[in-house]
Amino acid sequence: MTKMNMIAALNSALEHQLERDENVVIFGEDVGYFGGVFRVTAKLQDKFGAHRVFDSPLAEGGIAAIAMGMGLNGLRPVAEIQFADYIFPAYDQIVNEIAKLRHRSGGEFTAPLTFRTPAGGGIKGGHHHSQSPEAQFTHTPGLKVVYCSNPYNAKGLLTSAIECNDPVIFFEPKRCYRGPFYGDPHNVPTWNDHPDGEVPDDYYSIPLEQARIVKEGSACTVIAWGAMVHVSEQAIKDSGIDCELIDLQTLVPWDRDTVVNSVKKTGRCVIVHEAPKTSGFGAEMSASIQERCFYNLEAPIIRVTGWDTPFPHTTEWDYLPSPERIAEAIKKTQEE
Amino acid sequence: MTKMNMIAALNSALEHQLERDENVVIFGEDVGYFGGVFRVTAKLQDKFGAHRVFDSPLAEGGIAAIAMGMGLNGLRPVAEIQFADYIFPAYDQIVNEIAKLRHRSGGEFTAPLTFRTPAGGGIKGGHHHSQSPEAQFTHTPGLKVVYCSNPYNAKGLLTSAIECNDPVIFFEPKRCYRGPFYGDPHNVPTWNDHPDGEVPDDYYSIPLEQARIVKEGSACTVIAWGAMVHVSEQAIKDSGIDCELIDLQTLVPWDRDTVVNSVKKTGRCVIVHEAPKTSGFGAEMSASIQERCFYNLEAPIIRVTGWDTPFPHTTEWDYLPSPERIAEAIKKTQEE
Amino acid sequence: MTERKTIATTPYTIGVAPFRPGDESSFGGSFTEKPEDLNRPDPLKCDSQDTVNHASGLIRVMDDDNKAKGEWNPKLSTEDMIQGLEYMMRLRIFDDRMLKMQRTGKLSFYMRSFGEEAIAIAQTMALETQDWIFPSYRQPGAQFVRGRDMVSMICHCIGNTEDNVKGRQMPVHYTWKEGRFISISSPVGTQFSQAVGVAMASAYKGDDEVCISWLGDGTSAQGDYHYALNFASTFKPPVILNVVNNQWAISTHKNLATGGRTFAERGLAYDIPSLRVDGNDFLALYSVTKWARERAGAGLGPTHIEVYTYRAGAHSSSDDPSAYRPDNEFECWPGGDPVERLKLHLIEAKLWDEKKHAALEKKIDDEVMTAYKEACEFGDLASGPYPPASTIFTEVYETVPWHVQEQREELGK
Amino acid sequence: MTERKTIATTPYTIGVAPFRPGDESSFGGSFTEKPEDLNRPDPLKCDSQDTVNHASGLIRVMDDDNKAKGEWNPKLSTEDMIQGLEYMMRLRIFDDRMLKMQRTGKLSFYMRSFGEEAIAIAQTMALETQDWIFPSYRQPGAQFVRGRDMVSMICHCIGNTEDNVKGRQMPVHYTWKEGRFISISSPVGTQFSQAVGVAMASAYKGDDEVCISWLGDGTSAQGDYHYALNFASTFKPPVILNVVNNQWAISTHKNLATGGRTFAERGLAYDIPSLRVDGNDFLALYSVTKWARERAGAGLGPTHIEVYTYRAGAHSSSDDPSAYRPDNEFECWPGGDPVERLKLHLIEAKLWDEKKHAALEKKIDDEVMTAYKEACEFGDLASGPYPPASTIFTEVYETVPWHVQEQREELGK
Ligand SMILES: Cc1ncc(C[n+]2csc(CCOP(=O)(O)OP(=O)(O)O)c2C)c(N)n1
Ligand SMILES: Cc1ncc(C[n+]2csc(CCOP(=O)(O)OP(=O)(O)O)c2C)c(N)n1
Ligand SMILES: [Mg+2]
Ligand SMILES: [Mg+2]
Repeated sequence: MTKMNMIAALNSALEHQLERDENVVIFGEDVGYFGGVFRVTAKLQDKFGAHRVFDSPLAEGGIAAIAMGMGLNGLRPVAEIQFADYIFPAYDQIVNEIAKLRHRSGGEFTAPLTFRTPAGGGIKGGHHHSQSPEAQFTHTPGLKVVYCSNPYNAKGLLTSAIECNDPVIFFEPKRCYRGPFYGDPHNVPTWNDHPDGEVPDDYYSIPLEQARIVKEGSACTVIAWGAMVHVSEQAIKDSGIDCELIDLQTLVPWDRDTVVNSVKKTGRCVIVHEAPKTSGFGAEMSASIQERCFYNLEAPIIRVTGWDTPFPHTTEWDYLPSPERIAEAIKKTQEE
Repeated sequence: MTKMNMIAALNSALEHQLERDENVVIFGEDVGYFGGVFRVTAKLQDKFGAHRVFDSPLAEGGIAAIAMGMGLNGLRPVAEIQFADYIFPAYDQIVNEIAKLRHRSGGEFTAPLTFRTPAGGGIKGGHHHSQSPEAQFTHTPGLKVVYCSNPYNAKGLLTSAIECNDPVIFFEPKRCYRGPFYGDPHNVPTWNDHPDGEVPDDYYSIPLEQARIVKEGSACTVIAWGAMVHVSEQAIKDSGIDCELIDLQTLVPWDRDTVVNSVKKTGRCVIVHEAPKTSGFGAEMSASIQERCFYNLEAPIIRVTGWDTPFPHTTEWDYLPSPERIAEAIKKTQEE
Repeated sequence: MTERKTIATTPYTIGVAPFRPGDESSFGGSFTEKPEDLNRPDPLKCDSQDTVNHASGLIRVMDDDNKAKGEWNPKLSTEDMIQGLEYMMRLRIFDDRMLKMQRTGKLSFYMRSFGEEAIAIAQTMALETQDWIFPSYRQPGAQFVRGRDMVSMICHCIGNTEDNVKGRQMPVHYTWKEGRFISISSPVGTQFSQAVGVAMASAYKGDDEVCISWLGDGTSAQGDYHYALNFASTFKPPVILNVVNNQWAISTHKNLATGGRTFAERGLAYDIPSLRVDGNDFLALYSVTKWARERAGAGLGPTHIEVYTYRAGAHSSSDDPSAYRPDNEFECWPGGDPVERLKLHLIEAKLWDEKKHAALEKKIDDEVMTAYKEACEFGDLASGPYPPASTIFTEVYETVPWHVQEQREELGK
Repeated sequence: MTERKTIATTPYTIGVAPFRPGDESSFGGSFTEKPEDLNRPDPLKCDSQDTVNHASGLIRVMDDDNKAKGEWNPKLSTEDMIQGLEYMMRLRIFDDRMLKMQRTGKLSFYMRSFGEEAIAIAQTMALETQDWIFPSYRQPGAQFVRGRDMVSMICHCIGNTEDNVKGRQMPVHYTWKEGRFISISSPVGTQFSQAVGVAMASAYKGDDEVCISWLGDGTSAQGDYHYALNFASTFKPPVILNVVNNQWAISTHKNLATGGRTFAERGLAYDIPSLRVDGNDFLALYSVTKWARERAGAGLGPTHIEVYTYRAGAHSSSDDPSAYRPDNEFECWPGGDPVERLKLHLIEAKLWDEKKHAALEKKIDDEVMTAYKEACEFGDLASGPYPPASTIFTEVYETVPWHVQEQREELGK
């Protein structure tokens, strides 16, 4: 066990994979010599050589394409997209090509690969360094979608993502790279004092179909992923209501049993995400839960999300779901 | 009034716009000399000249980019994406650039433009000539998303889309170009015998925030768009249940009052779309209706959709929502 | 290099096809470029600047009199040439049969290689069997070279129970791992940049494998074209990147799709050796591909090739080109018919004759018919059987996840 | 043209920066290319093939002795040169002040044009006032030329109540319609292809307007670069497309990002006249841009320009280049410092002196400080006031739709 922040934990997962499987290669913009603008790949080129960890040209579409080519010819590429906002030039390669390769070739070809990408707000990144585009990948069959929230699950989930024989889009909440985020920009804790900052040095993995119950409770189920897990934790504390908090971890395929059992138990549900509300993954969760738990629901399922607007710069704290907004939603579920 | 199929109706809308506004220009792959692979722009180059209706290089990303450039410099481009499946190379330009231009420039620049694109299945198009990617645009603030279903609304809605000062993604159900589709591939009616095949020759428009009540009813609200409107109509007939059928027409922003009032009245709701279920626009509709109508709902809202798989070729009739599947869902809402 | 024709220069330039329906097509009879024009640089010493003339000129071997000439003459064995001729004849006969099947409702759709038969066939023959083929929809011919069974190909096109793609994709979207023929996808151009990754993986593993890919003149406008060239330029893996310039992208003539000079020249600025070759000249195609293979195999990286040809048929079974070009235009194409040219070359060298040709044609035709009938036993489009509906749900992921399983149960098939 | 340095050729080639921390940088003192090397073709008669040498060479005007020489000498008036010098000094002083503000927490982020001041300034001065500027984040200097008030620029960078972008975008993402300076967006390269559309619209309306755009050496790997070149090649609208090759894309040296030769040469195969120019030579930049403007204004279409320069500072306030390159590398750059070079040129021509220079520097410094203080009156990052939260919800659409309105009410601000 070592105290690690999320960057170190991700780096450790990558290092283990490079050691264990010689078919793992890592590339992306600035990930080689420099070790990535967020330093997640730091020192890996030194340790494993420039043929295994290298800088790529500045072209996300090209990065995705060569990843697919490598994947179908036996490698297991792990590509970094520098910011999730910049994954869209690769969108065609991901949704039309990579996602469908196994199916369209009758199982003859597969592309086991992982795209890691820092996502989400809270770093004054404005329109294009703050988006959380997970929903835009959950609609495409063939992709798995993962969103880590702390050093411990970051390492375990990334390990599983790389080992998975399906393509995985792996989101990292950049606001939580160095510490959890409780919704207060002036409170900047580190992972040092957080139990999930204790990370085994050794190899381990966390299955991709498992949600994590962060805290058990009986009055309301709160479902979140990424940085919003911590904000929701704070909100639950603030609300004084005995909520069950679920960190979804894997969005596709999500953990049906954990979620459905919880909502059946509590009868109430709040879903929290950073991305805009309309067609965010909260919509899918809400619709699915409603289909499965209709007769258990005591109150409307509420979504607390980013607004249906571009992500702002100066006023980002008015955009991101705050502990107050979440707590209010929780209280609202208790009204009837 | 003239009998028109959807192709003729769209062509008529384009012709009126070219006549009324000299800033309207039309381009895309094969739309100029040839008039489009589906003939929607037939004869327009002849009538208006090659500077107003022209063939573009085969690059959807470039098409979107020049459309934005033209839009912000005073033109009103209408670009065709040959199949909706091929809009993804343009995805970055659309969601990161075009959608955010007005907001990010403090209102100084805007890009009034329309992307028309044939979408949906039923023509044995397999993975990449059948997709219906509307949901992937509804998550992006700044875009309006429209889906026509018949010649009359195709013309009226396209007129509004072109005149709109916001960017519009305009989906055309290609299976319905020449006739309505009732879910039976062996029954190939034309628009000739359909009331919505009666189209005024003159200019008219249909506002973008209006849904259309295709048929009033009291037992269940069925919401659909595109080709699924007709399949749902058939399903309602087959079910023998007095449903209210709503053709959503505009998905963003959707017509809250029409939808909410209907579900409040019927207490039951089925949503039908072709795209995969997970994170389809049905999820948003279901979540939103649940939030707004929770205390009126007598049964779970059911989604009848394409499966969470790539769109198949040989077995497409097992993929597309069929009248049977929809009728069964309607019946299920009546069970309690 | 031919001049671009335009119809307007204001407000902006609009290109136009050289000829439109009603016009008399004419390309001046024969190519101005001759087989002797261009030298063959040493593939192991050549760099991009040594190919400047090869990128703007036209590499030919068979002259207008069908004799093989010049440094690029690959001096193929008679056996190989007859083999190549047979593959091309087979592809043409196969295509014609399939198109007929489509016309009679036995297939949903079809795309022929008509007029372009030499390309995938000569190029694949110039490669090693371990090399990867990453085709667009216009190179199914490579499969004949690699020995794929026609029954299996037809089953795919029908989408019946023996289709190895399991009815999931449209006809002509072949996949054949055994032959290292990578699954064809409809979005154009995507394979071109992926091919660079395939080649990088081969190099990474230390295998002597090359990857070859193709895209069309129209498709070269896609970002994937630039990604392919620039990633190949950066990492120099063993990849052969071909632009098949057949003049047309559906109805869009290349004059409307770029103001550029030759497509081959684009490779030079990326420091990739770049060649332009007569795509209807079997021997020239074989020769340039061998040259590129030699470079790639020696660790010298990519070659960019423009294959200069003409799309003799309709774009696909959904297309009717008489709406946008003169009907007989292919007959005027200076490159002629690739099958006919190789045939005449062999006949003039007294290695072949009309009788043998007719006999071979008949034999192939019978084989195709036999294969067709055999394939139909596994189902035809009109009456089935088809792959079961359960194939919708499998192989989306390695294992079927719960939500897909639920949906399968909902369908109940 | 400098050779590409690589560290490995197997399994694939991996480029490397010429120098890394710890190395002694050295670029051989001065450019081997001289101002007299290249002729200035008649802009109204020149086609792409007449620029082959200009695309591989380097257009210079100021020689190593700071004298203006050769055919490309624009023979600028003293007034214009001093004006140019002043703009460049202003940009540098402004940048330094803003970076200090960022360091003391007054701005969230900043990006300087350090070492590249000549580019947007000389190029914008060579244009007409009705021309469109479509910048990346490294060309804010164009705003000085067009007369934008510094207070307004600083208000944007702070994101305070007078920010015309209303606090919505990060600092340096200027927009200024009055100055025909189009909104800057973070995704790199997207503006390059959009600029072609802007130019097509100008042409369509029959207006004598040109659009100029820039992207970086790194960014030229994006699909948008190819779209821009190919659409410009096809439609030939009045657009000037610049690749600013400042050697670096954050930590990635151009040797790692392409194996290509010069960036300018890429334009030739698209049949676009292409020039390579010393980006630290104010006079040369002015001259090539005038040349391109003349062509565009005459309806002759696009010009492609590689601006050869060096990113003297960190990529942005978030970057520390000492991790990936030697600290003093800029000092060895053969192109020198663009501000210093124009200053020395003027001094040697006896049109300027150190005293005047110091006085001007002082004057600008005061103006910047005054502007800065004035801007802070509308709010600073630390203490506000900021644009109201309601600005989140407006201008997403032309009118606020019901769902956004509901959300605004939910926020209650
Ligand atoms: C991304 C994408 N856009 C559009 C299409 C539709 N389409 C299919 S083939 C084609 C023309 C391709 O022309 P070219 O590249 O010259 O190849 P050719 O058909 O001549 O072999 C088009 C536009 C597509 N398949 N994919
Ligand atoms: C599409 C996209 N991908 C990645 C980034 C992150 N990024 C910002 S600037 C930059 C480097 C750009 O280098 P270059 O084009 O050479 O321009 P320079 O900074 O040198 O002016 C990168 C990778 C981005 N902004 N947009
Ligand atoms: Mg073609
Ligand atoms: Mg740079």
